Amino acid sequence: MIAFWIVALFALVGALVVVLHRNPVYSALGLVLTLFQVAVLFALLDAPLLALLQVMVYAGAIVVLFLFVIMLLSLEPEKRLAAPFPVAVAGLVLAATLGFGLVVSGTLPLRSGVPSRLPADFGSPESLATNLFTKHQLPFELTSVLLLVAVVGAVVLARRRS
Amino acid sequence: MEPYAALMASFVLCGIVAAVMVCASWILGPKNPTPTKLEIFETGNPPMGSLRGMRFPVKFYLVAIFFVVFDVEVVFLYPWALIFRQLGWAGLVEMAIFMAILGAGLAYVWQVGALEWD
Amino acid sequence: MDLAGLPPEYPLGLAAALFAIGAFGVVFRRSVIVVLMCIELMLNAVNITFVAFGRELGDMAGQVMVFFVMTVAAAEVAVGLAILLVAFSRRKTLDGDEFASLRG
Amino acid sequence: MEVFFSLAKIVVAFVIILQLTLLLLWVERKGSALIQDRVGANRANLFGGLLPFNLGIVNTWMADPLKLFHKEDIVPTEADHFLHWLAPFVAIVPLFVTFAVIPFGDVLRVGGYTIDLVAAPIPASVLFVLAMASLAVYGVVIGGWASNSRYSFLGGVRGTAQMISYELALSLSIVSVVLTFGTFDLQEIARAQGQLIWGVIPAWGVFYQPVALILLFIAGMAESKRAPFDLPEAESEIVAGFFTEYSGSKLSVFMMADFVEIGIVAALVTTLFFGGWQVPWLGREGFQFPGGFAIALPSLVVTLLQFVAFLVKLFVFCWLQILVRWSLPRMRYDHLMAFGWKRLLPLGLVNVGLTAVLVLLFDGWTVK
Repeated sequence: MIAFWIVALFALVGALVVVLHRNPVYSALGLVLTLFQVAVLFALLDAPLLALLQVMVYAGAIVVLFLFVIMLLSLEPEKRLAAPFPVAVAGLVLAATLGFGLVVSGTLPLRSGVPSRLPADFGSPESLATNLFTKHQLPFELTSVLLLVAVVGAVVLARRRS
Repeated sequence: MEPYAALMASFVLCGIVAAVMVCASWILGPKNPTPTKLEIFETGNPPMGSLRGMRFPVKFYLVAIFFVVFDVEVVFLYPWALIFRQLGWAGLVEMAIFMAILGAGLAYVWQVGALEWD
Repeated sequence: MDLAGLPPEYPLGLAAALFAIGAFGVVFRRSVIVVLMCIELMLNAVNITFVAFGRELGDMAGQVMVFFVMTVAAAEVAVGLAILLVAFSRRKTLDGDEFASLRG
Repeated sequence: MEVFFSLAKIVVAFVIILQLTLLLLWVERKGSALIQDRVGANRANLFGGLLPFNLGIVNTWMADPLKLFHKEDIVPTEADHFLHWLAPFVAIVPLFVTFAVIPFGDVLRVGGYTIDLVAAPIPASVLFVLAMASLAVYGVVIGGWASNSRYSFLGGVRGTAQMISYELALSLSIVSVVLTFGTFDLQEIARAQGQLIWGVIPAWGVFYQPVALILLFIAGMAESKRAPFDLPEAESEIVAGFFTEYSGSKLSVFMMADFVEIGIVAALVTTLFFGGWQVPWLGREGFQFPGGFAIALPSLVVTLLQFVAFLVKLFVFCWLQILVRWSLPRMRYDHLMAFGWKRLLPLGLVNVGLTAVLVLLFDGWTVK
């Protein structure tokens, strides 16, 4: 429980840094902090494999790409941080509504018929892998198409620029 | 002790030692800053202008983008490798299709010369 | 550290908060790159709910979905940043409002 | 008591890596001198020079770090101060932690307790090593950017591109090892290598995965940014790369990170391909030579032998990397990238496919 509160605290701090810091490099580092805490949370929630892959994919690859782009474009810290005032207020209201709604729906009693005890190997890497490769073959194969499109798209866009 | 608790303890220990090592000079060393010392090193010349505004060739971004895509591909390989014996030939075919599609991506990237660093 | 006792409400609450912060950032920030980061935040909030509910329902499909969300996030970032590079080289800015005239 | 053992293991793992780092510093200075026919470090001596010979070991063991720690800490005015401090910290912590999951022995039996000799026995330790290795990029990126200097920035960008390129080859080599052993657990992999092929040869990973060994070794050296892959810190081109603007203990932390990376690559090579702590034909009860000849040994002796074997193997592979560094010239950057993407990546993919087919065709071919 203490572990959860520490995780939650750092995750929220990281998220606020992402949203509020003027310097995009700090935003990216705040994102790393949050993502790392989410990984720890996964480990707490019986998903050890996802925790490690989260660090590898998000922290190790995606945010590195962000940092790379920020640094190579040598972006300045923004002078005008935010949208005009009404938009900011609208955003705040939207966020508050969303957050409130999600909290309410999240804390509603879950439907009955839930197994009260998890199987012993729940969340083990083996069970995740078995589920992925025996019950979700089609999404898995489609993923490769998605990645193919992404790589081709990136190349086409980047080459058009030069 | 739980393995994860041990890991956390390890993080804490390493973090403390690393912090002490990083700060050692600041604590132990002399503090005698002069304007020249605090300048950025450019082989003895006065630094010319700011770094900000310097631009880089597009190849660097492309490498990072390819890395993200192929890293995700490898991420799918780990669980597959773990239970490969249970999956048998079906698993091999499954992964072969996946790899073939991504292999086409690699071939395309190679073909258009996005991997060249002339 | 008895983690079995972590009730799902706590991670779900955290996910809601992260999602709200992310959504706020998408509306609030001008810089497109930060907006992309905020979208990552929101995706992560969704991932947390997947894992938390999957654990509560004893169903591994929740974790499998996180796998796919990660893939989609990676593809989205790759293409998104490539678009951003093109846009930056044309406009010399990353201000989202300036891209309003990009269509056509 | 359990907690005490756990903490003791963590400290042992940490002391191994700290001492290894300092020892490697000495080996590198003395070793490079040997290779280049110089004398090398020979100033500071124990007992005021009373010893007839001087290996200079005190230089690097104590004098070098102490001297660096007493230097002035300089942060350039134009640098981003917070990130300038953060970078060395971020560079070294994930690398230090990695050693917590490396098994350094089988089991230790003391007073009714059976202790698994790995500091943090998490189930997916191979992936943990990879995840931490992928975080090592941040030290380079942040250090290069925060200094706000051209040389640092160039070094940082080069370093990042290089590290992410070779990470793929590294991951693929580990995928084929996982295929062979069918587990993510380094300790289980090490234990599986205690079996014998045809009752004679120890079933070490190198006999199953020679290609993966080469991939891992090359990619690991590229990850640790050392010659022939030392472009991020190429002295003749960009001064010192991403740590140009660092001094004193922060500089020493960056240099230490390099040596810790050498240690991690050596530990991975040892654990995945050379049996980890395994001594050939040594089981928990003692030696069992092929042919029926056996020597019974007490459990404590066995554990000690295994621990020493692990350290010796670790050290041999560290030395091998230092040898390569001082033997080969630096690669050109385009060659470096082409080698990573056009040679190692396809080779890794082919190796994975081949391993999968072989595993299916001859299941007895692999350990399990």
